[in-house]
Amino acid sequence: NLSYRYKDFIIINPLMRGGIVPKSVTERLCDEGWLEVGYNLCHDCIEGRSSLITKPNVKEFLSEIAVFFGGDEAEHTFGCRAAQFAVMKTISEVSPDGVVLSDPNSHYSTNIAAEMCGLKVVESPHTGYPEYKVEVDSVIEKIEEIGNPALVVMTHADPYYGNLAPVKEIGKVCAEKEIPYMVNSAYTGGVMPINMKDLNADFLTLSAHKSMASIGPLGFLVTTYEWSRKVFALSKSKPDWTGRAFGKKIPNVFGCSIGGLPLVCAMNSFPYVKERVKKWDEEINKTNKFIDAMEDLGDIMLLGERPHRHHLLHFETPLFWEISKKHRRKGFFLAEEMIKRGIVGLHKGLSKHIKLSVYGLSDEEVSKVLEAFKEVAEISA
Amino acid sequence: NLSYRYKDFIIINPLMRGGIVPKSVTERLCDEGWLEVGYNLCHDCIEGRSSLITKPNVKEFLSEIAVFFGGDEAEHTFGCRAAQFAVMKTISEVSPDGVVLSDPNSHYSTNIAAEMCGLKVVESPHTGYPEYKVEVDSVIEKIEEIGNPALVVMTHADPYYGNLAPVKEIGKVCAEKEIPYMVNSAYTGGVMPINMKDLNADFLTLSAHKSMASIGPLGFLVTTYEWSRKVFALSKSKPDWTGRAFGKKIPNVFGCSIGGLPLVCAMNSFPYVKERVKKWDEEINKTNKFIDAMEDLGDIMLLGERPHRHHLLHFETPLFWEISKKHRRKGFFLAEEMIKRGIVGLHKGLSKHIKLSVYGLSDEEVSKVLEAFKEVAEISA
Amino acid sequence: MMIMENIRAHLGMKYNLVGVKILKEKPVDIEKPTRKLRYCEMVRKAANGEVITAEHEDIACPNAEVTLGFVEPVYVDIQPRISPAETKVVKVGPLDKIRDPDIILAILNPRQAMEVASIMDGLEAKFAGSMAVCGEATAKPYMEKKSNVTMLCGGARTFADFRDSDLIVGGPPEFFEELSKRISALSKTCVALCGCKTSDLSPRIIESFRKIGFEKGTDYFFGKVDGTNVRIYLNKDTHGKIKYITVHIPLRGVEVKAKEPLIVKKRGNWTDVAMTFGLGEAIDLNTGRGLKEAIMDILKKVSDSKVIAR
Ligand SMILES: Cc1ncc(COP(=O)(O)O)c(C=O)c1O
Ligand SMILES: Cc1ncc(COP(=O)(O)O)c(C=O)c1O
Repeated sequence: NLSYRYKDFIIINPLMRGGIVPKSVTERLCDEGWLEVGYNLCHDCIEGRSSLITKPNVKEFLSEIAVFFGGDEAEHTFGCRAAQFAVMKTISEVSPDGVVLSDPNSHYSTNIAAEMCGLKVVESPHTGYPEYKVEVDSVIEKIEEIGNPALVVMTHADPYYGNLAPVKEIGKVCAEKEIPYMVNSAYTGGVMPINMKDLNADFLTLSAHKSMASIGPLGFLVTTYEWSRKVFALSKSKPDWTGRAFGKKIPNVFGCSIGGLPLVCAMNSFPYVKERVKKWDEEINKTNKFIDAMEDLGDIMLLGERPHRHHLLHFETPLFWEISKKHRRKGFFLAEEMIKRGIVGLHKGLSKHIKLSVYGLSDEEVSKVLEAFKEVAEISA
Repeated sequence: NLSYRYKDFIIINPLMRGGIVPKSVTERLCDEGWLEVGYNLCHDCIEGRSSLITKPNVKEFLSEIAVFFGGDEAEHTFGCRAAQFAVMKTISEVSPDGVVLSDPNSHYSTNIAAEMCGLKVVESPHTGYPEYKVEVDSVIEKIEEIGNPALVVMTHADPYYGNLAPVKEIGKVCAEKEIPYMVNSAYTGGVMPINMKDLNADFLTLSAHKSMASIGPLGFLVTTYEWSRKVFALSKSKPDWTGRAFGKKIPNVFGCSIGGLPLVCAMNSFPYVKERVKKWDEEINKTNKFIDAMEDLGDIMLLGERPHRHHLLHFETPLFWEISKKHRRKGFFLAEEMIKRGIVGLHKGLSKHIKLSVYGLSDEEVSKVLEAFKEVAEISA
Repeated sequence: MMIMENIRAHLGMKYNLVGVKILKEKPVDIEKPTRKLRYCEMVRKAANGEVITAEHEDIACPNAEVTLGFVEPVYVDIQPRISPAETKVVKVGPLDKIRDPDIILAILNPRQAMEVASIMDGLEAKFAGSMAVCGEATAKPYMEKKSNVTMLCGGARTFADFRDSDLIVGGPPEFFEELSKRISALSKTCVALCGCKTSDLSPRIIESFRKIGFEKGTDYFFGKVDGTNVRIYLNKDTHGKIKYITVHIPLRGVEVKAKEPLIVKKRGNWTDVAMTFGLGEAIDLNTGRGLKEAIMDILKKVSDSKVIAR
């Protein structure tokens, strides 16, 4: 069955909260007919690369993206993972046997991108249970131990605990040591203010469907003029017989990254994204209040740093684990009970730990979520 | 301005005709709320890779795709270009300094994928003006000259002239010589019947937004059990400190290729695609009639083989070139005059040559297109 | 200012271009630096985005006071320098924040300088390894209205944190405007059916054909001779080297009976009449010599053939 199962549900999956598309945008895309055809952006492509299209103005949009994040140049990619791949690819060419130093809370896409490019990942430690923080000193120590990593990667907000890494401090160190520095902002770019110049970052990787209120797959790679020539280098290949050339294509983004409906969507959502980023403090306040309320329910505790500085919340929930042991549906009961209450987003099968987010939810919706958890917590009784 | 400019136009861009989404599908996606959130497929993801999701049943869909094209296993990718990349990546690991033998009419994405993986492309010749055919003998000669290419690539229908390559004959040779063989079916898979076993192909690369009636970016790579273990090999990386492993992820498709709305769309369109493929002969008849009618307009001639066996048409049009020389809008007049008549899809700025397609257009629409060309041809008078 | 973006993007520059203004009168309201600075330090900060306005008393380096024209030299002359010494204020900042700069400075590495030199058909350099940022990169171009390259000086590398690989090209705005213009010209688009080049035919060959009235199609040439459509295709050998030239006449709806060396081929309701020559036999592609004659010869052969309407 192909029907969408969760229409009008409250979504609390932290993966998804930053990627909720404004209703006005989905309506516009549907009404105007943007879904009519696959290559919907190619009607007015003159130069042979989607990032150079001016009708609609993709080219200008990408410079706006670059400016908004404090960088010089941006290209759209097939998601943050493809942006990270482009960076790793570039690094693997500059330093063929280089070592990538990453924080230990990286998303798998960072490690897979490195693996795709034959780069080895070495991790700095975190502080362990219950905060799992990445501390400046331990990163610096690791940088010194490695000698000269080919690249330093910080996962701005990590996907395990929602901790913010010390991206500015590490950036300063990398700048001094002239080590290329990538900040993976898949979980932050589009929800909180970021300026990559302030961070001394050479590469900023972003996810439109994760944190920029867009459908996917779509991401962005923002970089500086110093690196753009390398990472966005144009094709040099020339097959022998025809002698054709593909001089506008960028191999690191597959020649042209198509864009299609996701790109149109992200362009439509961007004004909304720019506004919402200004309200990050309010979101963080709401989030910290929510944490307290959750912990008031009983045997529940937030992991990761506190006060919490990101919307991803990871709770340990012995309270629900106890219920699950006696429940007919075992570990599945929690997600299922929430779904019964119109709330979707808990990982199915897990009850010891839950990850969720109330980013962008109204006070009323947050109350509903809390109320639902409360009801489920009482199932045991 | 972000509005869609071509709603209710007749699209004749050959790139787009196979990617027109059935109205019932776009309506469904919009009505059900599939555009609500970026990671819309991840609600019921248990195993951590979109191709393993069973609600909706992506997993089953991918096996259906494999079966439909006569292969054993399929993964979805970020477009045909990413499928080709996965193949080239695999080949570059099996034969690090290998040479790829390609037909000379390949799409740039083939060459870029090879470039990304450090593979050199050598081309077999075509027959030149006016047919530009790829002949079996010249490919075989080249295979022998190279010795043992690491991969042979045939572009099933080429994007320049719409010629069909002798994919079956070459497949036989490759099978005999045990050379890995990829057929790039971006322009054919989803419009005409294809069975990769009949072609002796090891890899079939497909584009959902190009020829499978879907929004994009989305493609598929279909392969055999012999190759699937290599090309869809699971991640082996293990960062040193955490010792995490990403064992369900497939590096060659970025770990997980997300899917998102394009995949939901392709799944919805698939029953329609399966049906329309059966009507390929009718489409080809219509196309050849259209060619004659175009040539009746005056100094216009189809390039590529005849009778034509694919819907992409490339005409040389001295007729329009002559008009353009005296026209205020120069080379732009042709595309613009067609747009005035509700027909979009000619490359802007070109009038010596045009590429178009009437695939999937009703007789009435085809007449409208012809009528429009006729009117424009009379502008000189 | 698009110049800066354009140049930085093309060269892959880490730093901003620095605009320098030499003012002979002190503007009202200037924001002075909090401590004394060397001019090279100021430039380095400007390259990183700061705007700095300094009077004589804010300059920490005695040589720069002279080279920038705050004061005349006292005992021996120092060169290069801005003279007469009428400077009251020096303002530096990223180029997009300095209106009408007198001098522009680009901090480059050798590869970037090489590219500038190649785009501008050469760069002149006169440097002595002292008073470099203030004298060689600023005062000299200011006085001579010409660009100069400097490899910096000990002061700049020690006190202003310039890296070993840094050098500076200084010049008047006109120099950088021209550079930007030439860069834009480099990246002009090629209109083609896919945004890609479809052949490797050289401009010279294309020009030879144009001279005899043939226009390039995709990878062939088309034109009319005495009202008949003629196409010319340059055949390659199996290794991609142009070896032959085919003159091709497509005729619609007729039958043709022609003798060797003409080749007649049916293609649907088209009949192609063609003849292929080895290059060098009668035609020189680069000069176009013999081309017209060959075409006329074939056309004559065709018209001598039997053409039967269908
Ligand atoms: C930190 C981080 N990086 C990267 C990604 C992947 O982003 P995308 O889907 O755009 O490739 C995620 C998504 O969960 C993430 O949390
Ligand atoms: C032959 C061929 N291969 C590949 C592609 C690219 O397909 P995708 O956009 O799915 O990467 C095209 C698109 O024009 C094509 O014609």
